Amino acid sequence: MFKKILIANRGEIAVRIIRACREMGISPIVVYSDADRSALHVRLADQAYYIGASPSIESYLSAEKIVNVLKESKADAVHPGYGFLSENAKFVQAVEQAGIVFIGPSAQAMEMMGDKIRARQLAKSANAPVVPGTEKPLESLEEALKVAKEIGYPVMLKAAAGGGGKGMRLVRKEEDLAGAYNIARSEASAAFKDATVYLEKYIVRPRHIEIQLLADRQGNYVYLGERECSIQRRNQKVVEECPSPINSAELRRQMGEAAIRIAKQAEYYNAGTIEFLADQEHNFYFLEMNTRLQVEHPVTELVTGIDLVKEQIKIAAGQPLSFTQSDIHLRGAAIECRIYAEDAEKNFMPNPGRITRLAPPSGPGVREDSGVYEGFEVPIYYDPLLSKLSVWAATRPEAIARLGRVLDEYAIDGIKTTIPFFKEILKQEEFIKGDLDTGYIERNWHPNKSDSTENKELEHLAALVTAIHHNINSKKVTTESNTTQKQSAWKLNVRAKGRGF
Amino acid sequence: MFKKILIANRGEIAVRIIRACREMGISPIVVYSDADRSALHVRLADQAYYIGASPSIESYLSAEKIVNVLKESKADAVHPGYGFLSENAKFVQAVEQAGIVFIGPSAQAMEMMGDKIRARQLAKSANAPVVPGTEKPLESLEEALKVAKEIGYPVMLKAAAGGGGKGMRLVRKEEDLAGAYNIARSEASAAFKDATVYLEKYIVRPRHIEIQLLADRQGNYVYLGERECSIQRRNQKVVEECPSPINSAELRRQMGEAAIRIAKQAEYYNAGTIEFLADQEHNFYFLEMNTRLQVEHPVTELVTGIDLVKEQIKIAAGQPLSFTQSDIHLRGAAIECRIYAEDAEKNFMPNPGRITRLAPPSGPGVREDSGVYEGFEVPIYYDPLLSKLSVWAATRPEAIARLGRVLDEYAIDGIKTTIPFFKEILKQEEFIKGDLDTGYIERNWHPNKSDSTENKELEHLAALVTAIHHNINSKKVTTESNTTQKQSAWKLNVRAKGRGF
Amino acid sequence: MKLEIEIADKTLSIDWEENDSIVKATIDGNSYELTLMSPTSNVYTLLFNNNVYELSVETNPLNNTVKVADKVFTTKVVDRRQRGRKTDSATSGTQAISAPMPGRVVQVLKNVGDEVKSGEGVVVVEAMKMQNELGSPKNGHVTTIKVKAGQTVVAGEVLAIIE
Amino acid sequence: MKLEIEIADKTLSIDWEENDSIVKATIDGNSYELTLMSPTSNVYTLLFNNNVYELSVETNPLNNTVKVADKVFTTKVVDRRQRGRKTDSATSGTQAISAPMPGRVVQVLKNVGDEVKSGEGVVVVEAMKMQNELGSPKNGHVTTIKVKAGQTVVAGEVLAIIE
Repeated sequence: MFKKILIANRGEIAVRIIRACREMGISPIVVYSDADRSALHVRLADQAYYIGASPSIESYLSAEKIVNVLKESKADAVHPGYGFLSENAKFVQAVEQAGIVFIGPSAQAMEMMGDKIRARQLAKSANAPVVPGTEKPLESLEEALKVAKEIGYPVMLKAAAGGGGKGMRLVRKEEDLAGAYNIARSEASAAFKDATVYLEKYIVRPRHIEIQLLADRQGNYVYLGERECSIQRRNQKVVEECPSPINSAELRRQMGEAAIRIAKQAEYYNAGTIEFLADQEHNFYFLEMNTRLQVEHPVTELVTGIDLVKEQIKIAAGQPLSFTQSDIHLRGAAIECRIYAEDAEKNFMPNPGRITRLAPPSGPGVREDSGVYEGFEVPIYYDPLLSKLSVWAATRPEAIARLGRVLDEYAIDGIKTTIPFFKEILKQEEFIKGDLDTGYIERNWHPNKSDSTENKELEHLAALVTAIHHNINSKKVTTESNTTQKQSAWKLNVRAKGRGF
Repeated sequence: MFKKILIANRGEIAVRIIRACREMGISPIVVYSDADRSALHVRLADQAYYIGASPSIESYLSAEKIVNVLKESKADAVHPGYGFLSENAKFVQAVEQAGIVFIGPSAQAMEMMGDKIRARQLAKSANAPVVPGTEKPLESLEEALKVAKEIGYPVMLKAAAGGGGKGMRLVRKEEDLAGAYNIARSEASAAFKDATVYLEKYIVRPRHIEIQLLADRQGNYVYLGERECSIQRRNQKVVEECPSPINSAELRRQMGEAAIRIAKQAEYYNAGTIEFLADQEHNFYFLEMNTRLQVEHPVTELVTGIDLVKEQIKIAAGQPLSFTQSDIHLRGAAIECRIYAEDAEKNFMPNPGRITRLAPPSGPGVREDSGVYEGFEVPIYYDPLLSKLSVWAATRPEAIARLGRVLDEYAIDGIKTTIPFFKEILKQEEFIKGDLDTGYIERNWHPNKSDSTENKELEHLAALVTAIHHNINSKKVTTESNTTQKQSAWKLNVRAKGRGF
Repeated sequence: MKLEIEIADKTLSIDWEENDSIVKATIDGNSYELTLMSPTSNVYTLLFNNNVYELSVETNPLNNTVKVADKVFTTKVVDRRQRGRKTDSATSGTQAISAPMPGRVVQVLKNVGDEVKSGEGVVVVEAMKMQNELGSPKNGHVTTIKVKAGQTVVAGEVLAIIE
Repeated sequence: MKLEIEIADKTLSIDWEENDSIVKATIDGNSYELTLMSPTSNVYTLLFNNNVYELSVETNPLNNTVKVADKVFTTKVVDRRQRGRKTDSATSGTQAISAPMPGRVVQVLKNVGDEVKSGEGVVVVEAMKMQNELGSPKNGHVTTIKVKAGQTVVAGEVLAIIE
């Protein structure tokens, strides 16, 4: 087994991987940018290497810098997490050329599945159903307009190199295509250094259901049930659950077996996810493969009892899977909420800043995968994901009730988060019935319909607390401003920076 | 189902029950003493009633005050937690006379099983093996000396009304009996208002293994596997696990069936625990029954997936169990550590005080059941249990590795806790092998063998941080002492009290 | 003590005294007696008629955000010393496009002098990997561009002015 | 800046300067250059040779407790202004029994004038439901009893004196 693993990532997923390393007796090593000098992943690691300025392009996206750290730190292996370099086949090649193990698939499999267009072709050849659309990258806006007219609106533009909703745009009408095409290419270029986009038929009220796979280097394949990830904003998942409210054992088997056929075709090893769209009649279509650990992996872990990160590491170390398909049993139901630093009331606008209070929930059936701590300044440069809050319970209704309880317990002050949004979603009849699709938020989230029920007593108490708080703090402020001048420039610097010295 | 449940307890168990209520849509109501005005259970409740001064005898042990609150608050039911009034049959009668549901067994079953001597007789009649000892309360020290001589030393003195290690004393030699007899009676009297003690043969290197039961008011009984609770200090459990490292399916079935025979004999309903001692040959003997929720219930919940508190509430509401014995499956392994405010280096001396930093671990497979928060002043009046930290993993070795990881993450400053003790235990060969017995700590814990390996670098860094910290805070202290005088008496009062206004 | 607090379009006068943890208050003519604790800084636990309320207060430069249960109130202490409020200067023909959150300017789509329609994109700002095209608040033309691509901006910073 | 720190029976002289988060220090003659952050009050994260160290400091009236990894150090800043240290006054024949933790006195087992043997119980103190019988530190007799049953005591409070 490896002695040292370098984690080429940040935030909650870096912390998740650090924890797996600790439990396996492996020394976790991390990298950090300027904005992350005192990030949680740095605090929890054995070693931390500085890799540059805050923008990802100068730090976490720099394959060269990461490879240099791999060599300097004498790491045995690198775990890429998700995002950043996790689906960069050239990075895999550079790592392997340096004699270091990449915890993920082969560069070939990654390249094949990472190119959405080749992946479609491969899925077809594996006899898996696919969504109608372009078979090759769009050469021009003119071509996009032509293809869209052929398959009919609505259509979806997607980055060929993409994932995570970056470079994706839904286009409902012909006149919107030009603007969307430009933005999608610009985002794709910024996120993946590759502006190539393609186009697909947009399925009406589709559910996003994906199959989690594990495959070892010996050619053993298992599927670990599905995840329903239909609740999305900006084509990015915000709530995920396992199992899907619609999935019967038979549908699960059909999707699982199709997923394994696709993965086998690519000679894939590592954890991997085959994403499907399912229409209202429960027909399903191959969407894409994610050749890496998925953000929402905790719900699968909670329901199957299998630790996906540890399995990734064992597979990378050459160990065969220690279980077969018949050993995999789903128990109960798990739901994950992605706690983003976003103002859901204002179209999920990013809301970076300092976390002045952080009190996560605990107790039975709660799992918190966080990348932040109280006092941390959430940087403007990266994904707004602060933490993943997951619950498990014996049944879906109990899991929903539990999620309501834990969201009520969760206190974050200083920045806006998606917590109030989740509380609202949980009360909606469609969610409770499991009647989900990727248009759920657009259809059901009406933030401006503010809660207008007046509560005189709460108003009075809020006003009273404001007065008492003001009374305490106006004194404090006065005395502080008197004394600050006596303090050293060094101390002022600390104060100004907030974090760090 | 009930609308309102009053929780006649405090600390982590009150919080645990509040959470179950929330998830069932029941309004949780609590009681508090002076020392608990801003305790976590108060903060999380819908309503909180003041019941008196800090010593339990004037608040949490006052059946009269609790019954008055039950009436005033119009609660439908009362959950007693563990300890305090949870095994007080007179309280059960008073509650039921007020037309309110007691979430627990009948007063008769409680009385029968609560009296350790009658419980022994009942176990015998249920054809369950028992430990040799007195069949009736000891009348005098002289009788104790006589009986002890008959069954042979070592012997164990136990409070007839007791539980949780209070009023228990191990006596190895005749000359120690007199002192132990007096202390046991005094503790029993203080804890249970009943000084009666009895005496049993002390089994050499016994394991403490207990069976969790659920029984409804319709007469359905199931057992939910066992818990190994052999690691004890002062005869009180500190580490518990499910399953036991020694338990085979066959031994589990034998113990489970014996436990159900005993419970049936008492016409018991509610969650309940039958405690057994197992000797080195895996013979087992009935020890006592706990007619209430057990501190260590989380490990059973983690392994069976059944929520014991919710089941208790459903049973009390008259619902039959929704599952039978064949539906109960154990998955993986769970271990719980009781995080006590105690200095394990100094014979587990209680260590109450203010928690200046509290950073519990999270991530996969962790469950934290805490009754405290950062800034809370842990009172001197109650049990030193701050929090229960539990882990789950697919196998016992993985659970041990995970526990090591989470204990390393856990930061508590301001008071001493048992965390360093647990870290040490986990590294011991006997623990890893599962070679446990109730003398484990006495045999394996040598606190004064301090870690004398010198680490110059850590010393230097600790000294440097001391210097830098001093440099910042000496300035702060100066400015604070200058400004304090300007502040109101009210503010000073806040400062003096720390918590509360 | 006495203060006036603005909350939910009302101004409430509050007159209160504290004694240990007991607070007696008259709020908008209603009497309250309650127990008040502060378990942690900026958090207040109130017991009133045996009901538990936990409120957190965030103080911003202009006002406070008070959270209680699922409600969020914006509150403000009325400053008696302030001589007559400044009314928002009627911006007549001139309107600014400002950054709704901290971020980096990715692209400036217009030049000074360009005509723009209401809603037409002027500046694209990126924060946390999300690009936001900020549109003109009105029909008019661009009189000032204050930023360029690559620049970091803070929340509320003026990026361009449309006349 | 310069300070002397007592740690692990040694006194280390520390000479350091800070510049943003970079600290250059000479500790007991060894040179260090490291990055130092304080993610939260009383907690310091150090990066030295790319190794991560997280230290927490608790300041007590007499000294500091510094935790790092599984080590706990007791440290003390040497106060140059202190004119010659007080040596612990040799307690000769007189020894005190003091409370090892905060709690309540449950029972006083001896009276003034009683003879006691070393280890023989004098006072029983209860904290957190645990009774601790506090024994005499020596053979002698009880000269003073300072507490009575039911009384609350703080950590370190003298309960009785044995001569």
